[in-house]
Amino acid sequence: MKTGFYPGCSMKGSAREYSESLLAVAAALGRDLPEVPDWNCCGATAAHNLDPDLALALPARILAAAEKEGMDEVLVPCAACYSRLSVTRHELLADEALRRRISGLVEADFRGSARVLNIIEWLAAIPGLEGMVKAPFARRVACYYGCLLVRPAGVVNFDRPEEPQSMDLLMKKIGAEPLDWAFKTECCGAGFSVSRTDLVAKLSGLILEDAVARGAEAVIVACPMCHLNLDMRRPNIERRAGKKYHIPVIYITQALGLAMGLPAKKLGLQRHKVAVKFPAANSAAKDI
Amino acid sequence: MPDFEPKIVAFVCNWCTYAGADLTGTSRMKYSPQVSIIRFPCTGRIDFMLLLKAFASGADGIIVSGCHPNDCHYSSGNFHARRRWIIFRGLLDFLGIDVRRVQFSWYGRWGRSRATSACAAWA
Amino acid sequence: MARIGVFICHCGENISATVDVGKVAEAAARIPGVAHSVDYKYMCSDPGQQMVQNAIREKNLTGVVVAACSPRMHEPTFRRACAAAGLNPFLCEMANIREHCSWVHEKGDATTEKAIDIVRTLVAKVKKNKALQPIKVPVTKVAMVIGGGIAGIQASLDIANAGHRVILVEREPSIGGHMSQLSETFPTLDCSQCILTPRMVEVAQHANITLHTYSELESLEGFIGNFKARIRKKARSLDEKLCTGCGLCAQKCPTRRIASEFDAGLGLRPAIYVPFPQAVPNKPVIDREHCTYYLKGKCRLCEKVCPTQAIRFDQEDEIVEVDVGAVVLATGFDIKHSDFFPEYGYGKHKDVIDGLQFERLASASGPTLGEMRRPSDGKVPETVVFVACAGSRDPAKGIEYCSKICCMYTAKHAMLYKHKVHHGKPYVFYMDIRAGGKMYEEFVRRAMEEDGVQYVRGRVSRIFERNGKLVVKGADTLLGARPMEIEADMVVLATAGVAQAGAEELAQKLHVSYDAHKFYAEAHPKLRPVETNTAGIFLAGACQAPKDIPESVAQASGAAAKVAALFSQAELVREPLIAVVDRQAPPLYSSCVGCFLCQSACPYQAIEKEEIRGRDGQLLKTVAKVNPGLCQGCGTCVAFCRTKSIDIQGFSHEQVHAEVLALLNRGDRDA
Amino acid sequence: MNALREKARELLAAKTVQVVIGYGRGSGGSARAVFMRAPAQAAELIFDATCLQNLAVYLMKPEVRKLGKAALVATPAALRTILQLAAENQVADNSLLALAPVGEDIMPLATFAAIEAHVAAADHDLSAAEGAELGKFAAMGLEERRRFWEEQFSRCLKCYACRAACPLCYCTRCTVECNQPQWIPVPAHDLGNLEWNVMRAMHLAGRCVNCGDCSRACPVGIPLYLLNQKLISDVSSVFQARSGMAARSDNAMSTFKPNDPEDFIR
Repeated sequence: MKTGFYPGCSMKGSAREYSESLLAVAAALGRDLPEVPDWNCCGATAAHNLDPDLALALPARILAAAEKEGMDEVLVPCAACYSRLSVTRHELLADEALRRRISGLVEADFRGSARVLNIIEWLAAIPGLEGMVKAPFARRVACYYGCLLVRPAGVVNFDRPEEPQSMDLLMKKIGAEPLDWAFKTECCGAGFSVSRTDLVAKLSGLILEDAVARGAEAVIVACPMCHLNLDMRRPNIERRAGKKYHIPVIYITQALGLAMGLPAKKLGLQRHKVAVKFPAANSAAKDI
Repeated sequence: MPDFEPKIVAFVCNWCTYAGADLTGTSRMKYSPQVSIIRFPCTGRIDFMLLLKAFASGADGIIVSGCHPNDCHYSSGNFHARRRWIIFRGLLDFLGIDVRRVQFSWYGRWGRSRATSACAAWA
Repeated sequence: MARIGVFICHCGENISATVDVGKVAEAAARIPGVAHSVDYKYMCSDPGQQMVQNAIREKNLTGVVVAACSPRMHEPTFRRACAAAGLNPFLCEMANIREHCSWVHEKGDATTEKAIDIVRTLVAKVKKNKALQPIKVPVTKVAMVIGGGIAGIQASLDIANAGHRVILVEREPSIGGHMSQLSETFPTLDCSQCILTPRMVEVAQHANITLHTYSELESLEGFIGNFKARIRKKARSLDEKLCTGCGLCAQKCPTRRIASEFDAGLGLRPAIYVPFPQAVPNKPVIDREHCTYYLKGKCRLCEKVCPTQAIRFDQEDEIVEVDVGAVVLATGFDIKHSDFFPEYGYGKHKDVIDGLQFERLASASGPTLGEMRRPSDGKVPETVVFVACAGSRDPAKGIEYCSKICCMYTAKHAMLYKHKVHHGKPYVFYMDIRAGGKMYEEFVRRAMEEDGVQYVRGRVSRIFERNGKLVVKGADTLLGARPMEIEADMVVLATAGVAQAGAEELAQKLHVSYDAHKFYAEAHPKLRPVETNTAGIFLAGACQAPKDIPESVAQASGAAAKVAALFSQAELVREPLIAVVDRQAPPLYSSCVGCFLCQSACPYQAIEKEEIRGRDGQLLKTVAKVNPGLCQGCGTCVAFCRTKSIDIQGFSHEQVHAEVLALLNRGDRDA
Repeated sequence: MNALREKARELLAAKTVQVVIGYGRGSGGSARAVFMRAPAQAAELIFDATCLQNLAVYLMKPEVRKLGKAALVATPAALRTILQLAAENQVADNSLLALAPVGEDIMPLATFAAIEAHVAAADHDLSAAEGAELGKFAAMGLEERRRFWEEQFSRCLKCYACRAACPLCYCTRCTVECNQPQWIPVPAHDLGNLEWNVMRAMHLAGRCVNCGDCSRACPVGIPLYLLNQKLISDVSSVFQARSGMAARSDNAMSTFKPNDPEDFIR
């Protein structure tokens, strides 16, 4: 079973720590993740606003390259890229004429043989994860799935779209205590981060407010966009809410890395806007 | 052979298609007089031997039509018929008989376009 | 030698306008076997029919072909005319030269030729027709009604009042169904028990009705008029004759904390219980899953206190066999419960309840004796949100249909809430209000205007608990989809109406078809709503699709009328256009080789096995036999049988073979 | 071969069966069916590459049935035939004993369950060669196929040897003998031959177990097996149904699935 890795633009840019922690964890698990050769941007939200064919062609070219490389599945850690690739694969497999036309556009034969995996599917498929835990991540955490990871249900059909559990189960495996909270799949403001930062401040603010109110010590995310809004936009959130939120926001791969005892530096924790500090009481991860 | 007139026999079920043909009549839609209808209680009753006999007796084209799946008055006659048609068509094609000479269809209404296109398809 | 009469109709000028009827008559006269061929302006008129009858008598015709309109139009007319003249009606055929010829082709030789073709085809067919007698099937004039809700009760009363015996089978300990759980009913706010219990008592006291409660149908064999039903009377652990219904046992029973099904899980009941005060029969039942005696062999307190020693711990289930002539299915519906909705917390929040639970809260015989108190802490809810279309009209949840009654009972719920909590603030989230019945729209309008129910057009996206309040997140699409959050004390979900549990198994026992949602399939949605495709089995009420009480009662009376019509004749008369397996003299006895592959082709299970035994009783052959009561004449088996041993009267092998040859202008004999 | 003879002698001596149907040496090195009634006759039994005939055909002949319980030397095709006959209520369980040659020794199969287990172990689909031959036809043009079969059927004598050889053509009154109406023309002209061969193939659809005896029996050497194999491959590829695999199985042609393909229906 050959698993390819599609980083996407954010993993090489604003979400470098997500990629660093992923590769560190993969190395520790003895899993190599060869990148899809000559990969291109997945089009994210921009493409399908401009041109539906473009929105299908970009992901089709990526998947065709992965198939040519003999990859049976492609790990796509970023939720937006994951959504674009899986929607494209779904639509092209459903319509033979469309598949032929798009393959023609990108001059590569897309067959759809490579499955598209998100980070949770990939981690959940790794046996004996509990065994790798050296320092249990004993924290109360709010697992935040965001809006793309589990929707649209018909295409992605990976977890319960309204009330997902998969990330909670993973966190339980590494010793964390996932909280039952109400904003698991509420929108963080996503692409409005630049154009309507006020909206992001409000929406992400509501998410943090509920997480803090329920006693969460950290918010766990699996999407660079959510991380950016909840972490980097923290000043805007605090200014709008008129109060401080110290709750750190970390990727699931970082939490896993910490639980596996990997050094914080290799997990890129130092790159976060909101310092990854936990109250002195339970001290698994000291002030970094 | 412009003046060649194909003789087409239509084996139809009494419920959807025969009533459909009646409806085509009441709405005065026109179609070629080369098409004649034989009534059966259900497509389930249409025996492949009859289609064979029709060809052997000089029919140039055959239309077999009945109710849409799930609309059958007897609930499953058309499903059984469909299964037989799949195998019978495969055999005719294997024997070199042009399967376009036998048109199978679910007719809610026997529209003029359907009947004439059937003849056209034959020609 | 056949003596066929051909009668060509002008149909005014509908036929003669494009078909040269004279020429057709001449051509028909030349067909071998035709003894009389004439055309007339209006064949279906009295003089026209007279012509046919006179010709039959004068020329003692052996068959008649009327070349006119579609058989679907006047076949019965001419067959009756022939019968009156002494010719077996099934020796008369219609040649459709109007809808299939004169109306659809231009005037010209080709059209006349085609008319002649059609006549020749039907003449060839009629030569092969056989005289047939209608099938007579005896009818057992006893009806079985399955399901004791309002539909089952109404059907039973109507059939019984028509003078026929009825056996009413109800799965629960008492009849009454969901209607007995309701507080008041729309649109008149009648108290549900007040209008239902008299009917329940009437059923119990009706001489013609035998009531089997706490019983289920075990099996049903046979066919219309001749069903044999086996009913399993589940053991009540009680001798019903001795029990006076005093209720002492229920009061004394120590095991009291069992969730009451009647109270939709909100109230509690003891192990030996009567579901509700007005239960009919008012006899308790021991719940063997919770009764201490059955679990640990101790207690038996009810036995001690019972004044008439009616308790029977060792009572077994009993199978009752009855012959019935018709069955009415009135098994009703159920509703989805709050644990079905992830976005509303999968049933975690105690104060998110469904419609039936709200009915119990509002009902005087309910767990809160009619006071509006929420299940979690018994407080009076100040703000209540009613969510319409919870599950219904939602393809993603697999329930794409509208459950029809929720708009009305939601308005009723909001109104009842306001009548009991005057300062309360009810909100209703809805998509569209469907109030199509008599006085329905006015009822909903009254809830909005007089009772101040706040109707918000929009969906509720999520409900979650936040410091003691239920936060209902929704949007008001009439105000530009403005998101809104309501901090509610209680939420009532108007959940989707679904089929009863066990509906599918019951349908399979009766060979009744059902749809993807397990609702029973009516024979024709518009023209035969209370019949099923299985002859002799009728439908009433919500088991066919969610519907309100007036419609259920109307359907029940409709089904009862169908049963009464069925029972009105001594024998059932049916068209003899059914399949028959050939029989021959010994030693062959039948060309059927007994492969029985035809059995799976028959949608009506009408093909049975018949053992042919010699005089010494030794089994010679097992061959197929068609049950005339069940066969509906589709002919699927006929086209399937390899040896052509099974044939269908009216469309026999010989008839259709003759038609094909005649249509293609080849004589019969040209092999 | 001697394991077979030993078994036959033992069965006949112990009267567990009244007749052993097997292969004996025929004229010119061929094998022919033999019916052993006495233990001594068992010595004549042979089993080698020439034993191809599907002996299950004799299970349906009244003359053989009169002899009582039979043991049958059963090739895989014969075993499939027994199961198909069982599925069509023609033979009852435990009414026969199948002797399946496995390499040198003999596997006695007394019940349908045993036969099913034995049959399930081997692969009974069309062989690659048979598939390739069908493929050759598919590749041919329509006209080429029509000429091929027209020439083949022109040689048909309507002698119905194929019907006599086929174990599944056991109908007491075959439709060919029906003259009211005359379904199949009696003379051996082109149209009559076509109607007969199409009817024979269609009546075996979903039933034929591909034993090949019809082709072997045809005096004019028409490749009838092609017609049956075509229908076997259609029935298995379109309906995923295989005849002769189970004693209790629905016939592919008298049952249906709601989602049978209907791309050709308008």
